[in-house]
Amino acid sequence: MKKIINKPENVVEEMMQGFAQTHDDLVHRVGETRVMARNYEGKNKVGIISGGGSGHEPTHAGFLGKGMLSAAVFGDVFTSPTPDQVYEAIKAADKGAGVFMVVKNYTGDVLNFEMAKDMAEAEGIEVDYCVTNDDISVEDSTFSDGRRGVAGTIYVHKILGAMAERGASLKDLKTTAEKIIPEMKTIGIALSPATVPEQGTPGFELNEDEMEFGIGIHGEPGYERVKLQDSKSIAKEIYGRIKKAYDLKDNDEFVVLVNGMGATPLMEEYIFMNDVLALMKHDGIKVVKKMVGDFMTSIEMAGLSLTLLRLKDAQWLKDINEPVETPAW
Amino acid sequence: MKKIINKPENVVEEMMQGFAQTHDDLVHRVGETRVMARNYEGKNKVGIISGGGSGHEPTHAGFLGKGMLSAAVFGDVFTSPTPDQVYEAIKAADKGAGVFMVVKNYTGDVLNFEMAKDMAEAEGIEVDYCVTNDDISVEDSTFSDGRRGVAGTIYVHKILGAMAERGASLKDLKTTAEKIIPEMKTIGIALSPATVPEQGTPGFELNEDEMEFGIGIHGEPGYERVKLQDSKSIAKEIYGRIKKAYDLKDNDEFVVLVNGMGATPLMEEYIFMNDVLALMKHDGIKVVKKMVGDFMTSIEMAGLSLTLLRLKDAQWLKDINEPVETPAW
Amino acid sequence: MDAFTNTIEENKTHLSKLDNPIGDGDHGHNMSRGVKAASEALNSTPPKTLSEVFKTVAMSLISKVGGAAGPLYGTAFLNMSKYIGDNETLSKEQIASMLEEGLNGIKTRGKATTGEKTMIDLWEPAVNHFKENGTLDASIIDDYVEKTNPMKATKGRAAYLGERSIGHTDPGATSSGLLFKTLIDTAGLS
Amino acid sequence: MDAFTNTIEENKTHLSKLDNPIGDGDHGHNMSRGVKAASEALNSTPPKTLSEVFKTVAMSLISKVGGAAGPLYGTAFLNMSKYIGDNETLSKEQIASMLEEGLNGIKTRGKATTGEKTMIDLWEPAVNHFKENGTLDASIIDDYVEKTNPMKATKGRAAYLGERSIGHTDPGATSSGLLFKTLIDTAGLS
Ligand SMILES: Nc1ncnc2c1ncn2[C@@H]1O[C@H](COP(=O)(O)OP(=O)(O)O)[C@@H](O)[C@H]1O
Ligand SMILES: Nc1ncnc2c1ncn2[C@@H]1O[C@H](COP(=O)(O)OP(=O)(O)O)[C@@H](O)[C@H]1O
Ligand SMILES: [Mg+2]
Ligand SMILES: [Mg+2]
Ligand SMILES: [Mg+2]
Ligand SMILES: [Mg+2]
Repeated sequence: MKKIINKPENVVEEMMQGFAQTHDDLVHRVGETRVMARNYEGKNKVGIISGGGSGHEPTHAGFLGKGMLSAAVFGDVFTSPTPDQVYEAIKAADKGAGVFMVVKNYTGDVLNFEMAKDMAEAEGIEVDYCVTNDDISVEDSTFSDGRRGVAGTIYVHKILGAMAERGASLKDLKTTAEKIIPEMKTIGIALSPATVPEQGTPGFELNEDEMEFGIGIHGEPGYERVKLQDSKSIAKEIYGRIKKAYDLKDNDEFVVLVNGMGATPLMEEYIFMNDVLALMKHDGIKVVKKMVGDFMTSIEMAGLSLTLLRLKDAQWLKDINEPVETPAW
Repeated sequence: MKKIINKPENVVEEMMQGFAQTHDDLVHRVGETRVMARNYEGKNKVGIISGGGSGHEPTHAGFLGKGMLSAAVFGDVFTSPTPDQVYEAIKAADKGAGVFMVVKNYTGDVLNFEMAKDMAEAEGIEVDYCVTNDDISVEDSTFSDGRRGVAGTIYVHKILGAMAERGASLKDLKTTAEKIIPEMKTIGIALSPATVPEQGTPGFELNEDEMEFGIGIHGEPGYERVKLQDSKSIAKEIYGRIKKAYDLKDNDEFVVLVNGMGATPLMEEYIFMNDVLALMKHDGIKVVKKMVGDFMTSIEMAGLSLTLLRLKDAQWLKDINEPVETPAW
Repeated sequence: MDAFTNTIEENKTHLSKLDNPIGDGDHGHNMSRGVKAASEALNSTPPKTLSEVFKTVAMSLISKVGGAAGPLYGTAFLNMSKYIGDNETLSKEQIASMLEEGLNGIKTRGKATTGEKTMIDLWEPAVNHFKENGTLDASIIDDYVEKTNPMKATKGRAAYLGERSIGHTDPGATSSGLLFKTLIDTAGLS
Repeated sequence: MDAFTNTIEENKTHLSKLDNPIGDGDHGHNMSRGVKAASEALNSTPPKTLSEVFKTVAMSLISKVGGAAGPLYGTAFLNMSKYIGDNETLSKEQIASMLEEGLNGIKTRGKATTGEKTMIDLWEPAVNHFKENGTLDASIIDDYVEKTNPMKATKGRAAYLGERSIGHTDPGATSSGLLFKTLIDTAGLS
């Protein structure tokens, strides 16, 4: 394991301290908890919280600030945060209009956030939530836990954040979240694995000439392992699958996100975006917003994910483009 | 070589296409040249250009936009751009008040930018320039080419960009650049090498348990190769050297930048920042601004650099904090 | 509890390794954090009643394990604590009912049932066997743990793998097996 | 020029490898881009005069090589083109003076002199030897190239290494050696 860290068991604590100091103009840590909150108060506005395992930086705390998240909970690396910590985040985010939780669909996240909701409601704080599940590389099925929540989640943060800032209610947020979630679809790929510091060995192995399609942001196995392909072929494969997952209409408009997994240089991300846009142009699909960068990472995994978001509502694009004051949007 | 690319010889071309499309709200490519220019016109303002080899993304084009750079030249990966391309950038940036070039101190960059300056002056465009040399891991000497220009360069872009936006003259920019440059000092480290796509093999080799101090952003060898150290020890070593390179005064104020080399996760960058800030606090040194992220990378090198900028002029901090409209600041 | 903590510590790497092919490789570390915290809590301010012991363990697991296992084990211990109430000793029948309450907590919290390749596939047959026979032994437990190997996961992180989860032993069932083996050794389940 | 292009192509990897320990490992690729472009330019619209040939090569090198080598080689060829002027054939003395003009271009552009472990350490002794003796051969060239090995670099990327640049042969001197060897074979420098 080759990392610039001190003790593996302290990475989350030290990262939080570094983060809080670096961005002290925008955020602060809540006491000694695993919670980071924005400095902007947002009085009488619904607070939006998010969180999950650490290792996905800049998600989640990078999106704290005016117009986006109110508080973020840091779990251990790749491990859902505990209910007491989520509850702290709820308390920090509550400014009198209730708290909305954006949860990614992992059993652990869902269970821990639900328990925290129970705790908060027992104290009279109104809480509602949504569960994102944009990773279509995993089959969706009512008999299972369904699909994973991955990079598309940042759009839920962004759109709901803009709405909350304008004074939307808990119920408005819930309604919109449930409209956005089915419209976003993501597939990720990996060229090399990440290592959880406390574990010390890579979460999976890939040969020098191999890559994997459909990998999860915690290194969960994907749907196919193949010889390394070029960018155009990768774009064809994952954009092709995502496209098929939509029931496309003529005037559909899309947001496209190429998200780096942590160790992939921007050079490769832009080349890949270029290939995706060529395919979409060829298909006559309208793209109204493109984003490239590291938003939802998997520590030092090499790879990327492609997210499409179909804009069912013209307001969504406006909300995505609305200026915010955050460390990482 | 494990990269998400198509043909190695096309990486710069395809990256430029991807970049131009992704950020078409802010930038455009100048014809079929290796030049990207901002959409914002900045009429009658001095244009600022920068450039160099590719592979340092988001530098340079990521800093195009209102309040920062006017045009950026893309050389081949790790190779200075040619004079004709720099000349194209000068022409694109010239809005009637002359063009200022921010050049990093590499023989190739200096020679090619100087030739372009000759070409532009022959056409009646006023051009001046500065050469950044913040990498103190290399000895400075009047008998040699001196020190390399690395991550600190972004502050020259930022401060001069704010000044130009306010209407500063070529001469003002030159004067300020020459005041800033001696105040910024950087040292980089590497845990693993980068591979230039056209070359196909890593620029250097490091064993599984080794790291290198003082590495350059093109993989130029550093000053010492050691067994991998923990973040605190690395911070002590490079911050210690940087501190010694200043003649510290009591009321000195600093900007601190922890810059990732491309493959290093934000988790490690924040942990490292935390260790640096602890040392500075212990030394009683005032830090007025902290930045963490990937600003001046070395393709997929794992590692980071630490830059300190001493604020000799209170205006510099204001100019650094001045809002801009760019893809990456 | 100290015995369980030791067992988990000994098997920490093994449990995380089991979690690698079908999960995210943290189950051993998650459990380790939880049981160490529980042991510490019990040793620093020893609770007065048996019910309190279970509650302390529950709270430590809930607030330290994280992941899916934390809320599930936590809810199990919380339910068992509630069942114990004022009792300081339990008959075999009461132990059986207590474990059943724990199992119910897991099922309700995780919205899962048997055959989904989770810890439930250890808890349910183990509790049933104990209820019917009044005994349990390590080889029976190992047997139940192994039975998760050919199952296809439909709950938890392993469910994302579908068919490919087959042929891997479930880490949560394995750690639950360790819990039951500790109970056999220390709480007279044999 | 085609001969030089072939030589560079054959030695591309070798040149870039030389550039690895003391530079950034691109010298072979840089040169390759330049000479291929020069060959193409010469073949697509063959220049009418010798001076034009050198100018075309210069412009191709300047606009295709990049790095430090581009402006240096480019300036050398530009200066040589100027020296040639209207001449279509050159005497040995004129060739010597032409090469000297090229060398001066490199020195002015790069602000360097002999002993700094650059291409100048090939050009200067090679030009002098030719001037004095009217001949040159491959083994003398190899000798000059090798002499850069123990030098300490004070110019170019290798200068950042200081003492540690010692013991590596300079890539720019090596590619210049290839140029001179091509001239020996094709332009009668022998
Ligand atoms: N819905 C569920 N019901 C019961 N047990 C579950 C459920 N989901 C997961 N589990 C158990 O949790 C174990 C994984 O725990 P752990 O690795 O600590 O959490 P995570 O999957 O969040 O990393 C699985 O092996 C399985 O036994
Ligand atoms: N100031 C200089 N004067 C003469 N030659 C130089 C100078 N600087 C560098 N060189 C030559 O350029 C060569 C490196 O060229 P190249 O690798 O193409 O450029 P870069 O160093 O920009 O990557 C060196 O080996 C050296 O011979
Ligand atoms: Mg986990
Ligand atoms: Mg170079
Ligand atoms: Mg797990
Ligand atoms: Mg070179």
